Amino acid sequence: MSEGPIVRVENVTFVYNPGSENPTVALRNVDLTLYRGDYLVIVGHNGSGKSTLVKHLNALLLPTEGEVWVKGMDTRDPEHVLDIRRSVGMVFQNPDNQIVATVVEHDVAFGPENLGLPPEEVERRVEWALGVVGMLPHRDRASHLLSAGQKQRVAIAGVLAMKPDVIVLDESTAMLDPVGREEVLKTIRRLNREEGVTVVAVTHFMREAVEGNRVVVMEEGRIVMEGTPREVFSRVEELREMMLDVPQPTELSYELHKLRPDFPPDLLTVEEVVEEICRRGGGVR
Amino acid sequence: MEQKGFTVRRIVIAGVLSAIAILLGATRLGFIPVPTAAGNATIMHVPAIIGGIMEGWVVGGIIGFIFGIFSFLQATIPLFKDPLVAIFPRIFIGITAYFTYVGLKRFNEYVALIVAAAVGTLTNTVLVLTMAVVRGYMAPGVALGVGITHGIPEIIVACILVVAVVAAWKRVETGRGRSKV
Amino acid sequence: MDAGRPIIQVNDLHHRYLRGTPLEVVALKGVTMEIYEGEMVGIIGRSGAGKSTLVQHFNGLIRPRERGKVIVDGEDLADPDIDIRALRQKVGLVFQYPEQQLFERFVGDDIAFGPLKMGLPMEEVRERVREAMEMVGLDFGRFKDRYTFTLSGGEMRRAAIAGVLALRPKILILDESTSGVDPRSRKDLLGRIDALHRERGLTVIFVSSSMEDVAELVDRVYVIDDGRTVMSGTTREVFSRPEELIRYGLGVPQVTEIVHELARRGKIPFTTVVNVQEGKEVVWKILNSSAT
Amino acid sequence: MEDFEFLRHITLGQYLPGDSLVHRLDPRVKISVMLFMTVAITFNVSYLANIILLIVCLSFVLLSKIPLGYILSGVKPALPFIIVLAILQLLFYGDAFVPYGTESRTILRWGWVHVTSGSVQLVVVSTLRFLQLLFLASLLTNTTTISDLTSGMEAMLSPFSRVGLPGHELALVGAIALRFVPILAEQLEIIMKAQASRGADLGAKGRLRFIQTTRQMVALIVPLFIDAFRRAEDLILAMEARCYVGGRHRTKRVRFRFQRADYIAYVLVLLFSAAMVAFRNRMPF
Repeated sequence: MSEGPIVRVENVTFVYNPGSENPTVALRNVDLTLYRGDYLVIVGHNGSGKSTLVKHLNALLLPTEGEVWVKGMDTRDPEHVLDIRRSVGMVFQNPDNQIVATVVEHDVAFGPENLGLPPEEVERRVEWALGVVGMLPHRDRASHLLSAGQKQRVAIAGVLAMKPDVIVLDESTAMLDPVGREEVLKTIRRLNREEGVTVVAVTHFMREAVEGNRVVVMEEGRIVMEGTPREVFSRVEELREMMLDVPQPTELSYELHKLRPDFPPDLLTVEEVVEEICRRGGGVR
Repeated sequence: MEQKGFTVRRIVIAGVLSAIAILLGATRLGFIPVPTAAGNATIMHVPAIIGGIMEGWVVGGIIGFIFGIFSFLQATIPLFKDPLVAIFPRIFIGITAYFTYVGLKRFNEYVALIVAAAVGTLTNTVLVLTMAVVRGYMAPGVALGVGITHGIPEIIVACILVVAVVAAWKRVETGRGRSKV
Repeated sequence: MDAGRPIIQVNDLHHRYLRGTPLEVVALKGVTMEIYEGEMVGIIGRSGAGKSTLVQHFNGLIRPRERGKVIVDGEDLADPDIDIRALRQKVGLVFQYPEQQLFERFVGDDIAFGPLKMGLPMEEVRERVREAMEMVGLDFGRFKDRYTFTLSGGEMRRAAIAGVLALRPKILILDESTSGVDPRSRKDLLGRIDALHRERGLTVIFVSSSMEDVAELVDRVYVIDDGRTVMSGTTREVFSRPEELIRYGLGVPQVTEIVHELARRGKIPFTTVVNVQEGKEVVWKILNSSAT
Repeated sequence: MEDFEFLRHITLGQYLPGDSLVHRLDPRVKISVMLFMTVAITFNVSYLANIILLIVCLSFVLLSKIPLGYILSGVKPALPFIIVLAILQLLFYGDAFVPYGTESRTILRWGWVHVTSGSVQLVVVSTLRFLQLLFLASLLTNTTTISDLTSGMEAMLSPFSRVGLPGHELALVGAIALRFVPILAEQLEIIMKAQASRGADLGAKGRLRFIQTTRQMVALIVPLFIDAFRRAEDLILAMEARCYVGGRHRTKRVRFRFQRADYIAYVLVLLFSAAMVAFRNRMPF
């Protein structure tokens, strides 16, 4: 297996309704490389091109200009479409709208069945995928009776059962309450760290962005920032200008840094901030 | 431009529109009181018309078929507990609507929608009543009476709904209007 | 709290859906609360806790038929003779994803739906639509004749909220109406709601599961879980009990968590902050004390 | 009375859990029995045939251990209508209907009233037929879960795919329809409540009822359809992302296997129905 990038997006421009009266340019000269094991988070406002970009990763959309390569396959080549889609799975925003079958395990089987796998293999994968997302006890329940978080985990299992190399989550936590969101995040973490799945997550919640090893910020169809969460979120002023949020711990540490330059401006989590303050001693009685 | 056969799109659209047809049938919402002795006009066939117009005659036919099966399974009156009355005529609603729409579209989209809705509705009314007469549930005279008192309001309602829905979804700017305010 | 009279009073409210059928679901089993005129109150809880069922009682979409009482602006909602349409005009309810309920071809017509239903003269309707659109930041002249379904998601949501504001309600209920939009629209909406409350004295009931939004917006909070009121108090009081909130499937903002953790480690006496500004002040004191 | 709860009443599968012989039958057998019997019922107009058919259907009900009263309770609201219709048919239809192979004799003629042996037979037979089909339809939906029903349907229809008929696709359409009914019902409830909150008067009264209700209907139907289309767009993407390309290359997990009882039931009902159709014109009365 080559250790090169698993997905390469090269100078991609995408236009909705080209040739019509009002063509909309959704992506402008985007370059992005995804490596095996990455947990890449994409943030940006609606209309910034995030969703359009991730739909290029599994050939749901094809670039108007530029190229997308997945494991050495060009997404524009119709021969490879199925191989690309089984390599790059995708979970969407609304859990209700991506479940096909009425019963949990039938839905998880849908993908493997589409791949034409033998029934025993389908069975094995359904069990494994439901196990990974922690939904095995619910395998024969009707999907519409589950909570939103559980439905979303079933959707993840449905993608996982195709054994993809990459899972893309397109705002998959947007419609969940804090409990559901945590369930899904835990599942994603597990996929990335234990099952070795490469993850691309689009989100509005900066708390979630901290989970990744890389963050990409998009604005008006362009990638405007890219780096580790620490690199990106330390640019507090720029993010504020774009009306994007910054995780609260980072905001706090940045504000403290302004008052006291020796305080680091780029702490990401509650633990980091608490440790930093404690390390410095002091206290108020 | 017309793709043949079952695309994912056609399967899914047929599925969700059938769901609406079932839903309208299972609630009292599918019925509109008409100012005649006949009681209620129904709009349960509207999804089949819209499906036919938007995705072709196959989709329209399937929606009608599924809607028919449900009205058969859930029927509580003898007339619709007969598959030849409940299921068979419904298959044609979306089919006639589609061909009407395609035939007239090149003249005027707006008119095509209205006529297609009317033809689809008429298909339902005429075929159901014909089958009811053939199968002996109704005398021809009674059927004719029901056809007129039901058919006319049903056509009006179907036309309004079909135009409103298709225009809203396709974002066609039907006519040149402005807000009342 | 405020010495004014409660505009909404709920006492030991119970509700079951599909009562008497095999599918019966108990949604409320003892909710008690008082909301005062001109207040901005948060109702929080995990999904399925009963928040929506509760607020749908406030404008008579659901009537109390079992144990418990709901009194809104002096009227007992169990009384079958109250004027329900007048009540609904008084208590504006915005649902989750309100843009999905738009239906008129033109934006202006959709917003005018409520006032027209009230039978107002066109002049008055127009004035109300103009006012409501300005409150949500949609320009009357520019947007009223736009086709509803060509608006952007954020614009559609604002138009939907304007449709409720055009009723000129005394009480505005937002049932998760700020969720699912991007950060820019969210901030914009929260700012406008706050302005409505401060400038027009509107009573606002803000239903949410986002603790950050609640912290930013409301003064007082009720926590609902499993159909019951389980916590209540000022936002600060409620946030000072993080273990309980976690038990109810909620949490506190991260900055609140930081300060609680510092207290737990003995750096400061226990205190509760609700935003980054307050958090900064607390930490600043700690850092300065170490310097000297 | 404004009450939106009725939408929650929509239950498609009126499944009543049980362990009777009928419950345990393979869903494919039950669907086939339903089809065979429906054909037999549809083509038989004689008294004798319909009495035999009614007895057979009744015995199915007894085997299923579903209380007869439960099945009949569904008809109660429609009972007055059924009786009025039967009386109208009996009194006024006269020669409008003559069953095959019989001659219609006038029994009573008095002004508009014209009773013939044909109309008597029509009323009796269509009532019996109604009961037979009611028993069958209730049995199918009361003893089979929705998921078994759809899987059974798909298993029966799939073989048609091999000869170019869209069996699999048809089953999939049915499954999607069933999955979206509860979702759309919930959406409809919200739409209705939102409009009621803005002063809509659902269930208007007065002379202009027709116009008002139609306007009201537009306000409900447009957002309902738009919502359905939006969900459809999501589901299309989700299915494509899960490598769905039609039924041809798919495999299916084995879900059902015929038991001895299944074979026996299938063959018996098939033979019985065929006989009923074959001898339909030779019944003595």
